[in-house]
Amino acid sequence: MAIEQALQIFVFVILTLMTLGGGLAVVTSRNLFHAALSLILSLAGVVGYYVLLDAGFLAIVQLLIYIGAISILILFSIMLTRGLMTPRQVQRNEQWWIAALVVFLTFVVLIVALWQMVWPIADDEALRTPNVAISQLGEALVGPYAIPFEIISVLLLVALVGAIVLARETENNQGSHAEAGSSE
Amino acid sequence: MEALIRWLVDTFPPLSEALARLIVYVLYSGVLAFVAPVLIVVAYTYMERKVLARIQDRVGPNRAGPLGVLQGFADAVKMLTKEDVTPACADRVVFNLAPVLATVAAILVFAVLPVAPGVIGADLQAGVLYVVAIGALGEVAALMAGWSSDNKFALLGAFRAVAQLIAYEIPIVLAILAVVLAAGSMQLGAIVAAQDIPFALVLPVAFLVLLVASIAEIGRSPFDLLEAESEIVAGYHVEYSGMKFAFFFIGEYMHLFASAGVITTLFLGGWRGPLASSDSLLGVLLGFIYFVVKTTAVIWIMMWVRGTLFRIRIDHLLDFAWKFLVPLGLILVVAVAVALKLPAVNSPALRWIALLGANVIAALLMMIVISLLARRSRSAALRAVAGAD
Amino acid sequence: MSSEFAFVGILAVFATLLPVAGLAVAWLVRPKKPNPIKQSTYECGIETRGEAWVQFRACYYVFALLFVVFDVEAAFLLPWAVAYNQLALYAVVEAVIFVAILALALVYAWRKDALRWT
Amino acid sequence: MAIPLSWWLTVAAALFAIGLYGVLSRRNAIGVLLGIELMLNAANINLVAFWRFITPQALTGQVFAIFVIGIAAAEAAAGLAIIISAYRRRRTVVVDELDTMRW
Repeated sequence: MAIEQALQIFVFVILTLMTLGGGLAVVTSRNLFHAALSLILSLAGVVGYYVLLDAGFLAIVQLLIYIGAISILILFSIMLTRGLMTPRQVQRNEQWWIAALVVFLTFVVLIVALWQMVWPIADDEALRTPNVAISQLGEALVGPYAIPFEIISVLLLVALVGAIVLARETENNQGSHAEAGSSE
Repeated sequence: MEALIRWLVDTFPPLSEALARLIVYVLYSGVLAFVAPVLIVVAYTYMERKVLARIQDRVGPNRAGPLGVLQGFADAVKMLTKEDVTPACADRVVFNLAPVLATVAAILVFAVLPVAPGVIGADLQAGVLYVVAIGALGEVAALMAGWSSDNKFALLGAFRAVAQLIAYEIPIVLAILAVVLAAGSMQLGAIVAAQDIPFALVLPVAFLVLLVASIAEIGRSPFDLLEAESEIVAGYHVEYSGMKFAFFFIGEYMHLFASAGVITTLFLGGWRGPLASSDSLLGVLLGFIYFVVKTTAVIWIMMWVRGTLFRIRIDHLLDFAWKFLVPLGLILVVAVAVALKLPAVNSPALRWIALLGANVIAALLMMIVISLLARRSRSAALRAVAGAD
Repeated sequence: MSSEFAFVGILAVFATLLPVAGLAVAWLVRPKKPNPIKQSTYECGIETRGEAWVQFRACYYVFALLFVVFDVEAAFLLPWAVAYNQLALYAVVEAVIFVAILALALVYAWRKDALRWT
Repeated sequence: MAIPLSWWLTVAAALFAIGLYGVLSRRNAIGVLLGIELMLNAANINLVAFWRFITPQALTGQVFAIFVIGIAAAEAAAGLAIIISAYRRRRTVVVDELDTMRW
């Protein structure tokens, strides 16, 4: 049991290095493509966190949607907005040090608050048997959470329609001019 | 696996259960990560060359070893001793990471494949979702390779590859959804157990969708636009040479075997067959043989398709995914869901018939929609021609 | 941490070792004779003009977008499919509405010709 | 559970702070979006950690986390579409220069 606990802590430390290190690279990297790849690393760390927290299904959903879909979308958009890639311009704005200060203060406040708080931790029996059945998750999605479930699909529809309108509008405005530089 | 762990604990009393489990896991993942890639790449590259040679009326490899069976090893030595050329402008870290990621992604799929009765690395609750999700890592690897090479063709190849991979991932998910509906579980072990009749017979439409989409997903002809030699040199790995290229190649063949294995598991009953069972060693071996034979049959079909069909155009490729396979998959999922909830379906036999009926109805519906659309676009085209006159 | 994921973790480590070891061995045995011509970009044989960052068309983005939408749909529908046998009829209706709304997204993209490769 | 709840919350707070810094300091709109993704993930870690430690028998935490992931997908899709549209019209994705809506 002690070995297993030590192993969990070891894995946790590695995942934390991945997540926070990747996160730092995301916000500091000058090359946006590297920033996006670091985001993938960071998200992979979060996948590991979910596994450690016994949320296996969620870990795989994170892998599927965040790493598989959202980051691909981000990499695509970085490649589509190329102008910013070539000049090695400064990626920080002038108020970055104010931002750093604000962020540091926020972090300190959060840490102080959460270490002082006494959390109503569940009893041992409940902790040992978390509810991880996917079928129950499925029942919950169409049962008590039916309305958010439908709203998500409407939200996705609206996002898609909006995005297509935006993408098409610019294409019509610029006509063949924008396509002149295209590669195919 | 579980039986082996129990046997270890019983035979060597000082071994605790956790330790025995660790030993078995390390051994099995060692086999999957080091032995399986070598065997699979050597065996299936040889098979592919021979099959293609036969289709094209050639002999194929016949120099290295008897009948050329050692060709794969000869290639390995060649790859290993080749000079590695990295473009001067390449982003070295990303450039080197891409082939590693491609290989890892292909090997990780094997973790959830039940290759024999009771032999499965991790029977995850969300097993099929895991298979789909791991596939996404390959897309990231393609984008990394294309971007870091600093080569127009590589970048173009990466874009095409990802556009194709993401387009065909959706039909795969929809076909899997139909299987999950029929089996009532996402665990691959449970899906195999649910196939008293192989799902290919009761869900033929889903099977065909998955087969076609898998061929596209592993980028084989006729969907090999991502490495169309005559158009974009070699796709996203143009700039790779030597061992780095070899790892893309290994990843490709691992991916081929993994995809065929997933198809076998989901639709052809996996390791199931006469006398295969987890009770005896013989039964386990027999199950493994059934699995390999079925998977090889699927791979053979893919090679046959490769040797027969020519490459299709990218707009046709994307149209086929988004305007045919995705709607078909959506109709299929709804049809299967409705069929399973029909009040008359109350016995296992009726369940199978209802599933088959749902498939037939979905295919017919799609055909009707397609022919209506085709008629409309034809008449629109005719009108346009008449207007031009 | 469940033992299944432990296996996936071990396999991931081993699977990384394979290419790393392979590349390391190749690094030891292969010849190294770089020169500027060899290391130039391999495109057409004539000298490369401009950077690799050519402008890509926005229709790639639309396809990626559709993919994201349907991927999310899959993540929501798979638990529903697992629980399907225990569900009452209303759950089927809900899921059909869910699929129909997403099919509407596909139909919209189709009607707006966003699916056409121009 | 070898790792106590407060560790998880600390890590999540750190990730949130990093994401916030990215949002506040990046000039590039896509960089800002990357920061937002980090913050959403930090929130998700919290949701799952609370579920695991406080209500492990309920489903709420996991269900919420899935909804957050779905919403993040919609947000990224719409946000990136706006950025691409802005880039094609103004040829820039620097946030300070996209100021037509200010007046």
